[in-house]
Amino acid sequence: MTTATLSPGRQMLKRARHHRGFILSGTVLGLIVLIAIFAPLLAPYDPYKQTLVARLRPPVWLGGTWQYPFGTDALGRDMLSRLIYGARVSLMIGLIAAGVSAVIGTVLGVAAGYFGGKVDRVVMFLINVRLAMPVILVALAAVSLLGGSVIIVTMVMGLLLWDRFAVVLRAATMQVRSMEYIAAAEMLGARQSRILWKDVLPNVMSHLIVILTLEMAHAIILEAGLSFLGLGVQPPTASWGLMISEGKEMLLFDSWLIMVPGIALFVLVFAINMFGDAIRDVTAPEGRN
Amino acid sequence: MGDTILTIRGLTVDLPKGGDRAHAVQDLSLTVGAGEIVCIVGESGSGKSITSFATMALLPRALNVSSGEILFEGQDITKMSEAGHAKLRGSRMAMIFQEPMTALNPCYTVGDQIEEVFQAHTNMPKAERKSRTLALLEEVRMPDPPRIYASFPHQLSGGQRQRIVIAMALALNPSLLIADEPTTALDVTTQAQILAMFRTLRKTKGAGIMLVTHDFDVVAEVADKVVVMQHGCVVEQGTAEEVLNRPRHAYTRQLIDAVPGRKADAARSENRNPVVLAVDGLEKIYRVPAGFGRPGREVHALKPASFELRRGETLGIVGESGSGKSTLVRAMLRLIEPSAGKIIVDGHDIARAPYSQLRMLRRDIQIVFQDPYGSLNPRRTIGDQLVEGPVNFGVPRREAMEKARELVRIVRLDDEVLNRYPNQFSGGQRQRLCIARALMVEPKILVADEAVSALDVSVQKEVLRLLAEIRDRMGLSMLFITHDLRVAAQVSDNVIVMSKGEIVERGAIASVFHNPQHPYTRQLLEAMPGQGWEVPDLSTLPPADA
Amino acid sequence: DKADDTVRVAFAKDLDNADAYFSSARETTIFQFSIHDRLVERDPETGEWVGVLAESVEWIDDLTLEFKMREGVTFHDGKQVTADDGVFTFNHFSDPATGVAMPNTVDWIENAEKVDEMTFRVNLKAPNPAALDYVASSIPVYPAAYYQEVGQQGFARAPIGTGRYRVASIDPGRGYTLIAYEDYQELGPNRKKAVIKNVEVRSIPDVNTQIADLFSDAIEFMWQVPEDQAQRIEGRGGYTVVQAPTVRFGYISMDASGRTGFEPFTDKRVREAVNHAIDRTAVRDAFFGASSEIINSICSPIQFGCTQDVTTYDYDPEKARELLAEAGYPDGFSVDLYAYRDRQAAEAMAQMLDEVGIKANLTFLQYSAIAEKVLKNEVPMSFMTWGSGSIIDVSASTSKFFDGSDIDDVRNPELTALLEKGDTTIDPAARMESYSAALNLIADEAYWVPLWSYTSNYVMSPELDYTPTADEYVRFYDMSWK
Amino acid sequence: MVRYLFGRLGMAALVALTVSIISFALVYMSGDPAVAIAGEHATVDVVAQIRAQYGYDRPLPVQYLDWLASALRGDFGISPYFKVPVADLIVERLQVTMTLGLLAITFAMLIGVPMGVIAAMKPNSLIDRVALFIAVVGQAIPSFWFGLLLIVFFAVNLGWLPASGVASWQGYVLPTIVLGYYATPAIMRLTRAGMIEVLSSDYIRTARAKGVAPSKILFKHALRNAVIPVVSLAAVQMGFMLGGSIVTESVFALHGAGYLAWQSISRNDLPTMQALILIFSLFYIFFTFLSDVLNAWLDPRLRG
Ligand SMILES: Nc1ncnc2c1ncn2[C@@H]1O[C@H](COP(=O)(O)OP(=O)(O)OP(=O)(O)O)[C@@H](O)[C@H]1O
Ligand SMILES: Nc1ncnc2c1ncn2[C@@H]1O[C@H](COP(=O)(O)OP(=O)(O)OP(=O)(O)O)[C@@H](O)[C@H]1O
Ligand SMILES: [Mg+2]
Ligand SMILES: [Mg+2]
Repeated sequence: MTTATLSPGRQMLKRARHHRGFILSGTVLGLIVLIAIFAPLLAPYDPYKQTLVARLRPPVWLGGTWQYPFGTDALGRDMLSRLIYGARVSLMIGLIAAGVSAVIGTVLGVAAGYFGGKVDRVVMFLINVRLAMPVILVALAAVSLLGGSVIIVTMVMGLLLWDRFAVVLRAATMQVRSMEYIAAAEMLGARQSRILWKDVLPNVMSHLIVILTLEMAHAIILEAGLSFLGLGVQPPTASWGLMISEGKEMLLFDSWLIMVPGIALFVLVFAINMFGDAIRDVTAPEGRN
Repeated sequence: MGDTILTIRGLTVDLPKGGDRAHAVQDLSLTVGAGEIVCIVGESGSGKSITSFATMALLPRALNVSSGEILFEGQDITKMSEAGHAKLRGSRMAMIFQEPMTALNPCYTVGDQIEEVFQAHTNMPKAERKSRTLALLEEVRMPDPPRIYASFPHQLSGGQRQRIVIAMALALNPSLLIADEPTTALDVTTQAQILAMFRTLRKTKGAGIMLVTHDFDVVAEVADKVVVMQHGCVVEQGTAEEVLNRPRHAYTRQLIDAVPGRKADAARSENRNPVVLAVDGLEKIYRVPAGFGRPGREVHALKPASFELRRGETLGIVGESGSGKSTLVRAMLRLIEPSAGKIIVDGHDIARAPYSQLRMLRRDIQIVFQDPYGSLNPRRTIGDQLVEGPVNFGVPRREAMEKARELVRIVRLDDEVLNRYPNQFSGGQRQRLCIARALMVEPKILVADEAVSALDVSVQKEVLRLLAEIRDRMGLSMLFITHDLRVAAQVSDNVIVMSKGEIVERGAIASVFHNPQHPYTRQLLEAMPGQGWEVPDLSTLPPADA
Repeated sequence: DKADDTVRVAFAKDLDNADAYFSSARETTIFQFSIHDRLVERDPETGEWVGVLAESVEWIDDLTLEFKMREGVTFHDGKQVTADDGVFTFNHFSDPATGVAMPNTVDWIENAEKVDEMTFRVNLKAPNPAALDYVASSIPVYPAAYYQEVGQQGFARAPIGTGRYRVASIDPGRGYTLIAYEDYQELGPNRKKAVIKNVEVRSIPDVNTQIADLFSDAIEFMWQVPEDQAQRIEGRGGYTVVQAPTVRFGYISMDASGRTGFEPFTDKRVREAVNHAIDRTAVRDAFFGASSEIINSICSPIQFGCTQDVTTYDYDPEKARELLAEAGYPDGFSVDLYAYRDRQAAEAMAQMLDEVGIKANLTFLQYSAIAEKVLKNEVPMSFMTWGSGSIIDVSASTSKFFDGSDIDDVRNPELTALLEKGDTTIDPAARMESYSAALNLIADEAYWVPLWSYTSNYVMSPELDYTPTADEYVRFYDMSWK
Repeated sequence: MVRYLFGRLGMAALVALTVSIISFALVYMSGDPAVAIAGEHATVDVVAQIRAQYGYDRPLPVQYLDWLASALRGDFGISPYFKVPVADLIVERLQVTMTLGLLAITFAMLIGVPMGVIAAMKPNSLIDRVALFIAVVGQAIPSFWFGLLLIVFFAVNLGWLPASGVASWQGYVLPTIVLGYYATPAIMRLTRAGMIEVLSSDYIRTARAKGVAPSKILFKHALRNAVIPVVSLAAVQMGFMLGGSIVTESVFALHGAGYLAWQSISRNDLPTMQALILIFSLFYIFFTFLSDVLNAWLDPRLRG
C-alpha cells in the first residue's frame, strides 16, 4: 500500500485530470488568457480606431456582415477587437487587484494565525474595520478623488479586497500552527521565518489559491460595477465592464452592445469561480462543501 | 443465558469502489443472547463499527448491505423500512458511541435531549417525561439531576456526557445495547465506572450488549463472549475465557501477544550516571483572556514540578487526560512559555535562554509527538524534513542526507523513502520517521509524548521495542509520557504520576506499581480493567490456526 | 395619464434646491416657472416685453425700471401680491451677503424701492440691455412675509408662488408633484390656467430606465433623449418625438493666454491646427442629428449679436499637421482634454486630435469639478457646452468667457473691451457692431473651437400634446391631452 | 452572555471610531473641501470666507473632534449640493435603502437556506449539482447587467412590473431580486456546507439512534446548528448590500441612500459622503452585533 500511493503533487495532478470542472474551466480560462496575450495578432482592427460612418453596425447573427462579426459600437469601433483587447484589461485588473489583496491579506492572516495574541487581536480589529467600510462606496470615493486610471482602480481594489484572504488564512494558519510538525520544526532549530516559509505557507497555499480565484472574479465584477457607475477605468481603454457601461445607453435597442461584453464577462467570471472550486476539490478534497 | 436477541448471519457490507478492500464486512455471523455481553475486538479498520452500524441500520450512505440478514427479535433489520427502523431505535435497540464530546447536540439541554426518546416512542405527558428523565439521571449516577437536566452539553465533562448518552440508551429498557468503543476517549477511572454500569445493566435488565473495543483488558473485564475480527472477517469467536487464554487463531494470538505485560521488567539496575536534565519548580499558568465568552480566568495547568533525568535513564510520566503531562513537556522545551521554574541542560537554563541560544540548546533535547499524521509536514519530502535539523545547525545538506540515510535504516525503513511524502506511509512508519528525525541532531534526551497511543497494539509494540533499542544503543535518556500504565511499566526505569497538574508520586517503576503510596495512584491502578487476567504465555499453546 | 389627468414626467436629474435663487440647474428653473409667474415675458413673435405678474414694465431711464403689479393676483397661500414682495425680492437677492447661486443674474441691480402699493422701481448699477431677460428667467417674485418667516430652508421645503401650479409635495432627490392652482386668475394675454391638473415629476437618472418606463406606460414625458435613442423610439412608432433647437452650443476651449502654464496654445498656429483637425460635421452627424447646426462663433446662432459671418476653418488634417510643424511641434504634443458630457463625441474628437499628432488625454469629470479646475488654472483644454441660462443674447455667452476675469482663457483686453461695450450699450445696432467685431477677433485668432448648437429631443406618449420651446424650459402648463 | 456581548460591543465601538477617522480622513485627502463647497463661480475670497465659516482653517484633529461631536448629536452639517442638513437627507433616503436591504436579505435567506438544505441532503446528487451551478452562475453575473436584463424582460417586454421607482410595492420586486441574488450563492453554499457537516456529525447520529423522526432531525437538530454561521454571514452580507445598493438603486432609479452616496461622490458633496460612509459602517457594525446576539441565543456555548 505504501509504495502504491502517490506523492501529493502527483495525486493532485491525477485528481485534476479526472475533474471535469477543472478541465472545462481551465480550458476556458486558458483560452481567454491566450486571447489576451495574443490580442494584437488576433484582433482584426485597432480597438481604438473609430469609424464614425460605421456606427452601431449589428453583429452577424443580427443581420450584420462578417466585416464586423460582433458589430461596432457607438463610435464605430469594432466590437470583436475591443472584446479581445478588453480581455487583457479585465484579466490584468483582476489578477493584479487580487494579487495585491493576496499579499496584504496573507501577511495579515498568517501573522495573526501564527503569532496569535496581540498580533491576532490587532489583525482581527483591522479586518473588522475593513469589513465595516462599504467597499463600493469607498472605492467610488477613492477613484473619484484620485482619478480613474487603470492603475488607480486596480490598486484601490487591491487595497480593499484583502479581508477574505486574511480571515481564511488566519483560520488556516491557526490550524497549521497547532500541528505538531510546526513544533517539531521549532525543536529542530528552524527560525520562524523558515517555519513560515517552509511549513506554514505551503500548507495554506491551497486556501490562498482558492481565495485568489474568488477575489479575482470579485475584482473583475467590481471593476465592471465601478465602470458602470462611471468611476472605473476611463475610456477609451476597453475593459469589459466599461464596454457594458458604454453599451448600456443603447440597452433597449441595440442590446448586443451589452450582451456581447456581458456574456464575455460572465463566462470569464464563471470560469474563474469554477476553477477556484475545482482547485479546492483537487488540492484539498477533504475540504469540499 | 436466556434467549437470543440478535442473530447476524452471513452479513456482507460492500465498500465503495476505490476503498482499501472490497467489503467492509464479509460473511459475518454472530449472536447476542439476553443478558450477555459480546465483545467485538480487532485492529482499527477491521469492520467493528460497520457491523454495529449495520445492526442499527445507521450505515453511512456510501455503504450497503449486499447480503446476509440481521435478525433482531425475529425481524430482519435489513428488510425494514426507515420508519420501522426509527421505531426500533431508541426503544428496543440502543447505541452508545465512542466520542462523548460530540455525541450531544450543543444547542439543547441534555434533559431535552433525553426526553426526546420518550417523545419519539411514547405519548407520555410532559411532566411524566421529565420525572422519568430525572430518574434516569439518577440511575446513571449523575450528581444533582435537576441541575444536570437543565445543563447544556458543553457544561459537562466527557464522562458525564457519556453517561447522558447511556441514559438515553437505557431510557426505554432496550433489549439490545450496542456500544462502539464507549470508553476509549475516557480516562481509566471513568472507564471503570462505565464498565461497571454495563455489568449492572446486564444483571438487572437482562439486556444483550454488543461491545466494540480494541482493548483486551476491557474484554477481560466484562465479556461473556468474544468475536475477533480482521479485515472485515471474523477469525475467531468463543467464550471470553477461551479466547483470552487459549486463542487459536494466529491473528488473535498476535493481538494478545502485543498487549504489554503488566509486570515491570524488574531487572534494570539503579542508574548512577550524571544528571543530563534537571527541572526545578517548572510551572505553567494559562491565562484565558476575558471578554469572548467567559470571564477571564487562570488555569493552573502545571503546578511547580521538579525532577531529574540521568543519562541512560527512562523516566515515565503517567496520569490521566488533562493532568498536565503535555503541558509539562511543552513548557520544558519552551514550546510554550513556562510561567516559572528552571530547566537545566548542560549547565544552561532553557527557561531563561534568549531565543538565539535556545535554538542551540534544543539540539540536545528532541521530541516525538503523539499524532503520527500531524507531526510530519504533508508538503515536504521525508528527506527534506529529516535534514531540517542538521541543516539548521549548519551541517552541509549532502552530509545531512548521508546521515538521514543511515538513520532511516536504523528505524528499519528503506533509504528510498527519503524522496517520498508523508501521505505514503502508515501510522507506524510515520512514527518511526519521527523518531529518526528527532535523532538526526544527535540529542542527549528524547521526549516521547504519547508517542505510541495512536497506534494499534501490534504496531505499538514494535515501536516500543525500537525505542528501547535505540535508547540503549545511543545512550539516550528518555522521558516517556503516556496514560497507559501498562506501557509505562514496560519501558520505564522510574515513573512520575501526575494528577491535576501536580506530581503526586514518583519512584522506581516497580515500587510505585506494587506499592502505591498516594491515594490517586492507588485509584488509578485499581481502575485498570482486566485485573483478573494475565496475558497468557502463548508459546505454551498448540500451533495456531491459519 | 389622461384618465386621472396627471402627466408623469421623467427627469434625469433631481431638483437640487426648490429655492430657485440657490440653484443654477435647469430642473430648478423649470420648477420655478411652474410655481412662479414671471414678472414679464418676451412675446415670441414681436420680441416685445409683456407683463405676466406685472401689469406693465417701463424703462424710466437707462438705469431705472418700473414695474406695476397686477391687482387680484394671489400667492398660493391666498395673500395678495403687492409691490412690497417685489421690493423685498430684488433687494434681498441682489445683496451679495445672500449669496445666490448665479450672482451674474442679479449683480446689475443697485436696489429696489417702493413707489406705491402696487408699483416699485429697480435701480441699475449700469446700463444693462439684458436686464429684463434676467428678470424674466431668473428673478421670480417671492412672498416677502412668508419667506422672512420660514427662512431660506423652510422655503425650500415648502415653496409658494403665484404660478399656475402649486406644490403638492417635494420628495427631495426623488421628485415632486404639482397641482394646478385653483385660484389662478387669467388676467392679461399671458396668464392662462394650466390645462393638466396634476404633474408628477420623478427623477430617473438612467435613460434606459426612462425609456423602459415610457414603454410600460409609467411616464408620459421625457426629454434630453440622446439622438440615437430618440431615433429608435421614433422608429418604433406611436410616440411623439420632437427635436427642438436650444440655446446650448458646444465648444473646445484652449488656454491661449498660457495661464495654466501650458505653452502650445499660446501660439496661434497651434490653435488653428486644432480648428482644422476637428471634423465637426462628422461628429455632429454621428451623434447629434442633422438638425443641430454647425456654428462658427462662440455663441448660439439664436442669440442676439451672434454673427456667424466670421473666419472659418475647414476640416483639413494635413494642414493641421503642417501648422503644428511650423509652430515647432512636428511630433505634436500631449494635452489633458477635460469634458463632462457627450462622451462619445468627446472621444471622437480626441481621436481626431490624435490623428494630427495632438495626444489628447480625455478626462471626464463632473461639471462642477471642471469649473473648479478652471478656476485653479488647471485646464489647458476642454470640451464644454454652454446654455446661457437660456438667455438669447450674446451677453450671456461670449461675454462670460472673455471678460478678463480669472476664468478668461484669452485675456485679450481689446476683446474684453469690445464685449463689455456690447454688454452695456442699449442701442441694438451699436451692440451688434461691437459683438461682431469681438466675434471676428475670436475667429481670426482661432482662440477656441466653435462646434455646434444642440437640439433637444422630447419624447411624449401618444396622448400628450406639447410644443417644446427653444429655451429648453419645459412648461408643464402648456401641456394638454390630445 | 452579557459579558460576551459587552466584549463584542467594545470591539464594535472601537471599529466605529476607527471608521469615523477613516471617513473623515478620506475627505481631506481630496484637497480643500472649501473649494468644493464654494462651487463653480467662486472667487478666492469666497473660498476663504467659506473656509472660515465652516471652520476648515482649524487644525485637523480639532476639526475631527468637532465633526465627531456633532455627528454624535446627529448633526452632519449642511450638504453643499442640496443645501439642506445632511442628516435630514439621509434619514429620508435610508427608508428606501433599509427596506430594500431587509427585503433582499430575506429573499436571499428564503432562497439560499432551503436550497442549501436540499443540496446538503443529497450531496453530489443532481439537485446538489444544479444548486451549486446556480450558485456559481449567480456569482458571475454583474448585478447591473442582471438588473438591466430584468427590466427589459419584466418591465418592457412583459409589462408586469415597474421599471423604476417604488411608488407601489411592485417597485421593490425587481430591485430585491437583483440585490438579493448576489448574497444568495454565499448563503446557499454556507448552509449546504454547514448542513453536510452537521448531518454527518455525531449528535445527528445520536438523534437517529434515538429513533427521532427524520424531519425533526433535520429541522430541530441539524438546521439550528447549521444556520449559526449563516446568521453571521447574513449580517456581513447585509452590510455589503447597503453598499451594493448603490448600483441597484441607480439601475432602478430608487432614491435611497445608495443613490445618494453616488450622487454625493460625483458631486463632491463631501459632508454627505462622509456621513454616508460612517452610517453604512455603523449599520454593518450594528448588524454584525445583532447577529452576535442572535447567535448567542441560538448557540448556548456562546452564552458562557
Ligand atoms: N463511510 C465510509 N465510506 C467508505 N469506507 C468506509 C466508511 N466507513 C468505514 N469505511 C471503511 O470500512 C472499513 C471498516 O471500518 P470500521 O469503521 O468498521 O473499522 P473499525 O473496526 O471500527 O476501526 P476503528 O477501531 O478504527 O474504529 C475500513 O476499511 C474503513 O476504511
Ligand atoms: N492553551 C490553553 N489554555 C488554557 N488551558 C489549557 C491550554 N492548554 C491546556 N490547558 C489545560 O491545561 C490542563 C493540562 O493539559 P495537558 O494538555 O497538559 O494535559 P495532558 O495530561 O497532556 O492530557 P492528555 O492526556 O489529554 O494529553 C488541562 O486542564 C487543559 O484543559
Ligand atoms: Mg470504529
Ligand atoms: Mg497530552
